[in-house]
Amino acid sequence: MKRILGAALGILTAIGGFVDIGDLVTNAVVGSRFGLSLVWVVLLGVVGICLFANMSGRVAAVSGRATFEVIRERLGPRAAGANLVASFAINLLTLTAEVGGIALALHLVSSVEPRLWIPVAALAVWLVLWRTKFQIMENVAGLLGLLLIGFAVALFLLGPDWGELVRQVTQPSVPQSESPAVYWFYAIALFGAAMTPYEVFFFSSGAVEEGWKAKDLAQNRVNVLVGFPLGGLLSVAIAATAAVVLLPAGIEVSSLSQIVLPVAAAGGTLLLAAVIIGIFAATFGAALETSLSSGYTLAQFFGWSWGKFRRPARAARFHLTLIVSLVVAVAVLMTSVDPIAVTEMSVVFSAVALPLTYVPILVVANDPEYMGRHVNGRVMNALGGVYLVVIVVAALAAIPLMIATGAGS
Amino acid sequence: MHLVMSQAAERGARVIAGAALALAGLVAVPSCTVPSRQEPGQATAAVRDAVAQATSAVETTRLTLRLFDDDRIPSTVADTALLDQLRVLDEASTALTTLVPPDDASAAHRAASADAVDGAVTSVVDARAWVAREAGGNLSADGGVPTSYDELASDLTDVADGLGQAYAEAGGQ
Amino acid sequence: MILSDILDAQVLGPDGARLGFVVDVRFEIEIEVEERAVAASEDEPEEKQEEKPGEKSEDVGQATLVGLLVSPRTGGSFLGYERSDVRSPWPIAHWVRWRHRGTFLVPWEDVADVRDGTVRLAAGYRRQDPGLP
Amino acid sequence: MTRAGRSTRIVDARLHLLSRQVLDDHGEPVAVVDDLELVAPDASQSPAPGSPARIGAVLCGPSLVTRLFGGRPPASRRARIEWDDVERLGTTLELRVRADSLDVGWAERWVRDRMIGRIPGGQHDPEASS
Repeated sequence: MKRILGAALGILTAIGGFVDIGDLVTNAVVGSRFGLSLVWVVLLGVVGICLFANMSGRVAAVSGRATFEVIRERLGPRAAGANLVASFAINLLTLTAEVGGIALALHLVSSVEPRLWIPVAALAVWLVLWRTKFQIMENVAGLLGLLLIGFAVALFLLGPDWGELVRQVTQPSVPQSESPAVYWFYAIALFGAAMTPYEVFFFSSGAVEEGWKAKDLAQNRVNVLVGFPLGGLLSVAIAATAAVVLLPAGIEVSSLSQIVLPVAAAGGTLLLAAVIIGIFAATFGAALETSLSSGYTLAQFFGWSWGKFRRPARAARFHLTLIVSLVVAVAVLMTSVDPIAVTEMSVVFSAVALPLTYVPILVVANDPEYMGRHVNGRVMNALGGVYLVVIVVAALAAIPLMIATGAGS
Repeated sequence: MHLVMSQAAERGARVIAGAALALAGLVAVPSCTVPSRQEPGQATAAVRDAVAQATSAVETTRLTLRLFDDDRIPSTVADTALLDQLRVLDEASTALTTLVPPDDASAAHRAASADAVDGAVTSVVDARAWVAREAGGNLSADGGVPTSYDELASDLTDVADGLGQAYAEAGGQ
Repeated sequence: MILSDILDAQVLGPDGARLGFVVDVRFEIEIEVEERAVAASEDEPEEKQEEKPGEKSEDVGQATLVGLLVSPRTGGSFLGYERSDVRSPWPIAHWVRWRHRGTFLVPWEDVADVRDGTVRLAAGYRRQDPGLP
Repeated sequence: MTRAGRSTRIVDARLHLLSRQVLDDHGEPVAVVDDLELVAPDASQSPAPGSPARIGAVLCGPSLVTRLFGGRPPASRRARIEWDDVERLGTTLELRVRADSLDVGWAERWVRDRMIGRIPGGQHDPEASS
């Protein structure tokens, strides 16, 4: 239990990356259209985010510098500014989606129109940001988010043809009903979701919030190795339940209400309730993660005082950023935009943000001025280099594929 | 990447402008509704897409009703799921009504498909009313609401068959 | 004068020849160091081999302008590789270094004029090794 | 047991100073080094090219705008931190004074006094046990 609590930062970070509202639906869409033939992308993404989150956490623990400070320092004001614009846009789009997602989850259990829940959800998020201690926030949101494990339980209860599922995972192919361009669009969307930059912003800043030092590097490893694989597992479980129940029925997922149907079919009301609480906690956690990330990136770029561990008045501009972000999110949602469609836009900004985020992390993790004797080893650098290539290719391919496929429709 | 700082001011501005342009382009990309298409083959493909969407909605409705009848989902979840399907059907129906058929064949496909989708809308509306009544609403048989799950289920089977037929006529398998 | 008047400026030789761009500006900073004995009980024994920030109290004094780093190719640099001995990750380090081959240090005394984004060097200016000690 | 000594360190502005975080004496972030002001040794005037010069102040805030988009801020509008206030130089610049005593802290103070500090709970310490 203590181990799990110690990994709460990693778990919450991963939940925001892998199973936030946009990804909950994307995972189910992928499962209902492609079966498990895209699981390899999730694995690729899990390894990549483990690698770079580990580096960013290590830099934060050893030098006390969070990721966007490092980006600003290494890239200078212009390139870092471009990254800030793109990352901030991703944060804001995702935050908007999450606040809408909380409302959608509440709609499932109450039948009260989501629009009425939106201001309530935003206010609740703000109150947590304003009052709650960082550790309590991450423990509650992280642990309740783990109820999404219900999807994995549902998969076992459904008793699928395991041989067939394994075959889909190990011998991936594009289903006949889908075009390769759409397949690759979803591959990049899944990879981008796994590697989304706000995860490292949140993770490294969280390490500073928790006051990690060089002696806490073991804790960094536990967080990374528990959190992100767990996030990947949840993501695959969601896709698998959709593949087993919805794909054969000819159902294409377009809304949150559809993704819980396989769970109800497998485990009835009790499992359904657990999963809905999990969805609520995951979207709430992702809303916390993205709103904090928007504060962290802006404050770290401009050198403002930041952090939830400070009294709000001692990090005034940081807290003002959080408030403004939430207000903007609510305002956007009030135009009746579909919160889930909003997250698809963020793929475009990833093209700028991904390379400009991960290159500085890799470079600083090698700098003895920051890291002392904790610089990267050879294996880490070799893997990091390979992933940089993958990231750049994915980032460059994202926009053309998105336009060519009409965002996967 | 931004390692070269000589023309950096220019480049930084270009990167930011590029991001803004990308956003503008993205907003212009239509969402997943089916646009009206002009070529005969494309028009028929658009009809197929809309019918596939409607089929997915009807199948979701069948699954939802079955789960509700088995007491596996509460009425709130069933109601939300059905409401979401009405939205999907609305999209499909809009795609069909805004389509300008370029020839007689695609016009016939469109008319048949539009009828099938209309039938689907009626069934899902009925299903929602039935869920509301089962959950303790004030609707009676006089409101024209089907009284039993079996009646609804066979209704939906007919609708699904109709859609399947429209899909096949429009060249789908 | 502010630093950005010099940084990224074009560098001309005494005869008006284009020599490159100012990629960085070097300073010499006086440091007064006061080292205290470290308490014997450290939480990690290996930590003692390292310089620990808390053990030393430094006092930064005057920062004197030493010279300009001029690169013939590009107006800038970065990521902290050039002039340091960090060699990893290899591809990035190698690429940045390759971009900056031919960089030299010009002592500030050898600068004749600074105006409108151009630095003109005095006759008989010196080219020195750009490496950081 | 203490040992005192004097030494010098060579630093390159772009590598070691620019875009580094500035912290006050309590470790609270104040600003980022956006530019440096150069002065003649007697600090009274701008140095002539080729004649001795030193860093007079760290510039923040408005200097970022001009570094991004060109131009230069008028001397009166520069947000300055005196070089004499800098105590330590590492991956950050540490000052020997409090953020609240600096002119560059005005924006933070303005937001604190006019907005964040006025919201109930703005002075609440989140790390307190309650």
